[in-house]
Amino acid sequence: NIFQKKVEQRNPYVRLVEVGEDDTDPAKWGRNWPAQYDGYKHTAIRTQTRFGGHGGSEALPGEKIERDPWLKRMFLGYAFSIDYRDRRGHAFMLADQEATERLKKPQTGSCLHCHASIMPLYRKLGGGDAMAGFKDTYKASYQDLSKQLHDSGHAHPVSCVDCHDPKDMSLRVTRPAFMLGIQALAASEAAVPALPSIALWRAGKREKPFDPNADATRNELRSFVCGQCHVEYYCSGKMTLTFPWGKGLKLDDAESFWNETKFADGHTFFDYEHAETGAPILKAQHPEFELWNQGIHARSGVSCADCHMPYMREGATKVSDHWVRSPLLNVNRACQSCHRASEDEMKARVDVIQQRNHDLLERGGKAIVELIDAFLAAKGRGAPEATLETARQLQRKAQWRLDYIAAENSMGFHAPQEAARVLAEAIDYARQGQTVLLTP
Amino acid sequence: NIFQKKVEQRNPYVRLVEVGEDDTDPAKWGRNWPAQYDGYKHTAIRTQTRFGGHGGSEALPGEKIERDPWLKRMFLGYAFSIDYRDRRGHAFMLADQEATERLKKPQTGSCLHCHASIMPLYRKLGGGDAMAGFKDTYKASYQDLSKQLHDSGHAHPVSCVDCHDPKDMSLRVTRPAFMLGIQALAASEAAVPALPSIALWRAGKREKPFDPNADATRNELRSFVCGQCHVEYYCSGKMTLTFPWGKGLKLDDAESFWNETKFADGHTFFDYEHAETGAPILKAQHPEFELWNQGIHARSGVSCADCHMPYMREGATKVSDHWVRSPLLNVNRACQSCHRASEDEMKARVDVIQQRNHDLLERGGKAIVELIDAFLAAKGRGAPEATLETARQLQRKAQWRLDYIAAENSMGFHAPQEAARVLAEAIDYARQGQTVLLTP
Amino acid sequence: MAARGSILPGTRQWRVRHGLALGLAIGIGAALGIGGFTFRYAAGLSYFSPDPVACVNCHIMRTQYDGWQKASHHTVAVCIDCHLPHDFVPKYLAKAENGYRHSERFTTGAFVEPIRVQPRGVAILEANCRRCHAALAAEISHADAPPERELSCLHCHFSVGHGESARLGAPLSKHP
Ligand code: HEC
Ligand code: HEC
Ligand code: HEC
Ligand code: HEC
Ligand code: HEC
Ligand code: HEC
Ligand code: HEC
Ligand code: HEC
Ligand code: HEC
Ligand code: HEC
Ligand code: HEC
Ligand code: HEC
Ligand code: HEC
Ligand code: HEC
Ligand SMILES: [Ca+2]
Ligand SMILES: [Ca+2]
Repeated sequence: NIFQKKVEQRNPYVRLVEVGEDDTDPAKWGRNWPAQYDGYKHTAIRTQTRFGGHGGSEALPGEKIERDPWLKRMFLGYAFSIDYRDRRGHAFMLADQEATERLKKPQTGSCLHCHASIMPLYRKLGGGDAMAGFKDTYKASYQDLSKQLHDSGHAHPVSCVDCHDPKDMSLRVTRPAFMLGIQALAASEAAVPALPSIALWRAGKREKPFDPNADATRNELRSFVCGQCHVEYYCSGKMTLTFPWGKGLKLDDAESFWNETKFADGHTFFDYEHAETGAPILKAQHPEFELWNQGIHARSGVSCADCHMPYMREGATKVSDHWVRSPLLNVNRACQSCHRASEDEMKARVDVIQQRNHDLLERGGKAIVELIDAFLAAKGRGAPEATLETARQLQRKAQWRLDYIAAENSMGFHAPQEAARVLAEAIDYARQGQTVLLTP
Repeated sequence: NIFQKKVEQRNPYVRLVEVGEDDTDPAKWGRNWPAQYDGYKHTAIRTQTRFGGHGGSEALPGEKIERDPWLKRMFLGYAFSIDYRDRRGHAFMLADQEATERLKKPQTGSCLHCHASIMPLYRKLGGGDAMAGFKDTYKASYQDLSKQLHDSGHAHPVSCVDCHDPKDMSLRVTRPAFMLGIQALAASEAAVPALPSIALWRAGKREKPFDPNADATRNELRSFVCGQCHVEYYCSGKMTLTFPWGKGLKLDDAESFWNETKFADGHTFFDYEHAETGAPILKAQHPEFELWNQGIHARSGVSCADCHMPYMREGATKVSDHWVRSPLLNVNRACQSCHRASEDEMKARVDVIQQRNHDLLERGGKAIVELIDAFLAAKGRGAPEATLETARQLQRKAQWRLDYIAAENSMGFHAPQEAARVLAEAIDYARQGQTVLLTP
Repeated sequence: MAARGSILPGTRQWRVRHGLALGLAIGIGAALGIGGFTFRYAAGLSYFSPDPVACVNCHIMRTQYDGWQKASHHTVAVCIDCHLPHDFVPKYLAKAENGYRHSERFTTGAFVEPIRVQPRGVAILEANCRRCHAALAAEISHADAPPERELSCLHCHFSVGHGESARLGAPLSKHP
């Protein structure tokens, strides 16, 4: 494609060492691109903002389920009720995964998709075909695949090769689950105001499925590379790691996608049965990419990298800050590049947005706990199964919404009004569940 | 003040006729400023957008309470349940007030504060002191004051003199209720990020109360002139017309202001008793100024006039479009000087915001109706008075919030996240009321 | 935001203030021993040229230069038309002062990016808008009104010079 060519023509970088698809060790790339490598290494530094970065110690991020007991209550019956902590920098992603108590429950090999530089291993497993290799990893145990990863010498967190084409350093996506997800999205009718290249592809011949590396704009790739991991997913033993985008990127689209998904055994999709109520719960995970898509920034063509990897000056040239972190640690470059307001004003705007979102989250937490209590009481009173079942379905809808915004990591910033709408629905369904249970 | 002098020196306008404080007829001003007068006259033209302007006929705007039955249900026991229509252009404000069926119930003279060019009458009633004249109008009947207005020859809708100083045409506010409201706000501790001149006044000597006409910036006056009327108010027979700003401009601030207000008879403030439940309801009216204050545009110094009276080229010069109306009828001038996105894209952004807000409103309407039904059922079952009273208080909180956003005329646009937060709380309280009533 | 309350170029206070600024600047410069040097070689001279290319002698002016070429005014106004006072004396002073400050900052790297136009820079801009658009702005702008009673042209037209702000050149979807 033309873009590739252009890049090859200029290929602006003097290389001291050649790098290739199997070079997962960032240190090697660092010899060619020291500025970016330095930034990358900084992701090991502890950072914290009011809602971002991580509390807790240098050694171990704070325990979310201790801080917000209603989270733990929601997760009873699932590994997340054992251990669920603040995220931190990319440098820790593999170590933190290996350290989580959630591994005490059986977990699948799919987990590594987003926590390690795993492409070489996928190729090996698929006999050269990464997609094939990936598809079956859900059958392997986490421990098994993790061992193979370490043995193969590719046990690194996300690395240069995961986002860059070693040929010319152009951006590219590599993750199979993202490929399948974005293709399903493109093939659907869902509106994608923030992703012009998909609209373009739809208008075209549609001979080949949508290929982000060929069809997407550079600006879109500045978000797609993050969308490889910062998304809602299914990742367990019953089927391949899946991003639920086949009906669109909105919360409601993902919900109907899951509702219409059946397991091999014909049972309707669910992540776990709630320990106290037996409700078939949908677990939501970090839907940053999806929520961002509902916001004004996405519509305006503002990418993840614009805020989380803003340009910085290195001598005469500009480089992207590879210290991926909260933009609030970096407001002048992350925001003032586009906004004319002062740094304090920009911080205040974020704080107002996050405070409102936090208040609604707490309100939702209260509602969901009262729903579960009401369920136990009703069951105690021997309420009819039909009543209990209606309540379970409402709990599923409520928790899905509440968890969605709780798991999303911007405390509502990525799309303030949409996040508030989702929380309003969460509260409504939780309270409706209570009334159902109380109605004689 | 210096500014006045300066202005007199230059007085940029050639005048064909002199205009003064008692010239309430816009036609006379129109001879000096034909462009603005033409715009003003256009407010008699029927306009409609998806949520703005008015449905219904040329003759009579659509009946809101027919379109949304839950509105009527909320208002049972109050005049708004008799007749409550879409608003329309400024040219109609006096005629529409005189035509409303709400006048079948006794209404006070205060009503005219925002529907007529009333300052000369206030001065007459106060023996030269408009504030004094205004303060007692709540004791007069609407019919009585309306007659005096017509007899005095000042029966015009809002007119030039209400927003402009005839000396030099500079902007100024004239409405007593606004003066009292904004002074109480300034005197409070409430944060006012969108009103820098109040922060400045607070930092100063505070010898004289905050005076918008002397202390406010021109940019603030571009919103204050609208804030004279597009605000939440109390306007009935028990006390002077009041804007509840003494604790701040947020919904919560106004609520505690009303909750701490006592009538002469010592009773806690309320607008009406709900016919079916007897709940002491707070009625919310068009809080455009207050909601705008919570939004990002206000924080960014974007004024009402920027969007509702954008500049237009008039021959060799620019004038403010005095055809005050929905900016969606005028996107290129109202939005695109600041936003470089296409007209369709800007309209789509508004539509997404308004659709989300509308969905939440409908959701809230359903909740409030179910609360009232639950109340009647519980009462039928002979539920204890304590239970009913708790439910009434929750209905008061829920309706206040739901009505606040329903009565606000931008369908959430002026502050999307804040509007969604308020609706989420409305839904929560309505559902809580149900659970209280259902709990044996 | 309220219209910025800075001194309008051309007024007596302005000349005084900037006379001092210049004196001070040269003083420090001499002390640092770099001022004169860089001012002459790096760029100082270019300040006396109306050619936009003179401004991009400094790579850090590149984004603005690129932006300017895409924005509405590139056919009708060059950098100094907007960024330097029109009447001679203040223009001379501003050039010397800016040229000195920019050179000095550039050499020492003592400036924060993204570069933001300073309040005085804004006042100069505003005056220049009004200079060219006097007739058009007549009814809405009153040159002798105190700042808090003025309305900033940039409040609505901040993009006329350089299009949508992208001060560090982050690629927006419009320029992929
Ligand atoms: C317009 C700027 C902007 C864009 C675009 C943006 N973000 Fe954010 N992001 C933020 C802000 C602000 C926060 C809140 C940071 C905080 O609370 O400290 C945040 C928070 C986050 C966090 C949590 C950060 C932490 O320190 O805990 C993650 C993860 C994240 N964003 C990922 C993404 C992804 C992935 C995308 C693109 C799909 C994206 N963001 C797009 C501004 C942005
Ligand atoms: C291969 C998967 C993967 C990709 C690709 C990825 N991330 Fe992450 N990201 C993670 C994981 C896993 C964590 C949490 C690490 C931990 O907590 O140990 C994380 C953490 C973060 C954080 C929190 C950092 C902190 O200090 O708290 C931010 C912000 C973030 N990512 C943004 C981005 C952005 C922006 C992109 C794209 C430019 C991106 N990520 C690409 C997996 C990924
Ligand atoms: C689709 C990508 C993806 C998959 C699959 C994935 N993760 Fe993550 N994981 C992330 C991202 C992104 C973060 C950082 C954001 C956050 O913490 O919410 C993260 C954070 C974490 C963290 C640190 C925060 C916490 O939750 O305590 C742990 C531990 C973790 N993942 C373990 C796992 C395990 C175990 C699995 C498999 C069951 C898994 N991950 C599967 C993307 C993924
Ligand atoms: C999570 C994704 C991600 C990872 C991992 C990553 N980069 Fe980048 N990199 C980006 C993005 C996004 C850009 C901006 C590209 C653009 O705008 O065209 C970028 C840009 C670059 C550029 C172009 C110049 C610049 O700074 O904009 C170089 C060189 C580069 N990265 C090197 C590296 C190296 C070396 C590593 C490993 C140490 C690395 N990158 C790891 C996402 C990543
Ligand atoms: C590359 C450009 C760009 C960057 C970088 C950027 N923004 Fe924006 N921002 C926009 C655009 C465009 C809009 C939409 C409104 C408009 O058209 O001006 C917007 C809107 C907003 C809004 C109002 C919408 C809302 O969601 O409430 C806030 C608040 C905001 N930005 C804050 C930030 C913060 C904080 C950062 C940094 C973390 C940031 N922006 C970074 C371009 C940007
Ligand atoms: C940033 C632009 C903007 C600002 C600033 C703004 N508005 Fe609006 N306003 C809108 C939009 C957009 C709508 C929705 C119009 C529609 O639905 O047709 C609206 C709707 C309205 C309506 C209903 C209009 C109709 O046609 O029914 C009123 C009344 C109103 N605004 C008053 C105000 C007041 C008073 C202020 C200042 C306190 C203000 N607005 C500030 C953009 C703005
Ligand atoms: C003296 C009171 C008063 C003032 C001052 C005032 N308004 Fe109004 N406005 C009204 C009334 C009353 C109506 C409804 C008229 C009707 O429905 O008959 C109205 C209607 C409107 C509408 C709806 C028009 C339509 O076509 O549906 C908009 C928009 C509006 N006003 C905006 C503004 C703005 C902006 C300002 C300030 C520049 C302002 N108003 C100043 C009282 C006022
Ligand atoms: C503080 C200012 C203010 C006061 C006091 C006020 N109004 Fe209004 N009125 C408005 C504004 C602004 C609108 C347009 C916005 C809207 O319709 O929501 C309006 C609209 C109306 C309308 C047209 C839409 C509708 O509600 O059917 C009628 C009729 C009306 N008012 C009657 C009255 C009556 C009767 C009173 C006294 C009880 C009154 N007004 C007191 C400001 C005021
Ligand atoms: C509140 C917003 C606002 C402010 C402040 C403002 N303008 Fe404008 N300006 C506009 C709008 C809207 C238009 C488009 C008018 C039209 O299309 O009829 C415009 C148009 C113009 C035009 C083009 C006229 C034409 O059609 O050729 C010029 C030149 C201009 N403005 C100069 C200025 C100057 C100089 C100032 C400061 C004295 C200024 N503007 C202040 C909003 C503003
Ligand atoms: C509801 C308030 C309101 C009413 C009523 C009103 N104006 Fe204005 N007028 C404004 C605002 C706001 C501006 C912009 C002032 C500024 O920014 O300095 C303005 C500006 C003006 C200007 C200055 C030039 C311009 O167009 O910006 C003139 C002259 C003017 N109006 C004349 C009139 C005349 C004549 C009438 C009656 C037919 C009238 N106005 C009625 C609000 C109003
Ligand atoms: C005088 C300038 C100005 C005008 C006129 C203006 N805006 Fe804005 N708008 C802004 C600013 C400033 C922001 C805040 C984000 C930023 O800093 O860019 C913003 C933010 C927004 C946002 C994102 C925040 C949100 O509430 O979701 C939307 C949407 C928006 N504007 C739409 C509009 C529409 C529609 C109109 C016309 C009816 C309009 N704007 C008129 C300056 C303006
Ligand atoms: C038509 C008038 C105009 C012209 C010509 C113009 N500029 Fe600007 N310039 C502006 C405005 C307006 C701003 C303020 C932008 C803002 O505040 O968002 C600005 C800002 C700047 C800034 C500060 C960065 C910022 O965004 O605050 C620099 C540096 C700059 N201009 C350099 C130049 C150079 C170099 C040229 C010639 C290539 C040039 N300008 C031509 C109007 C102009
Ligand atoms: C010697 C290198 C250099 C040259 C040549 C140069 N600039 Fe700058 N410019 C800078 C630096 C460095 C800054 C940041 C200064 C600061 O932050 O105080 C700057 C800042 C600016 C600003 C914003 C800060 C302010 O003072 O308002 C404007 C506007 C600007 N330059 C315009 C120009 C114009 C116009 C020209 C050509 C006539 C030009 N520059 C030539 C180095 C240069
Ligand atoms: C050297 C003279 C000059 C200067 C300085 C200047 N302009 Fe212009 N401007 C023009 C000319 C010539 C045109 C094109 C003819 C017209 O529309 O009047 C124009 C067009 C415009 C337009 C209409 C086109 C558009 O971009 O929408 C606006 C708005 C405008 N100018 C605003 C400004 C503002 C604001 C400033 C100050 C930051 C400024 N101008 C500085 C000469 C100038
Ligand atoms: Ca999930
Ligand atoms: Ca009220």
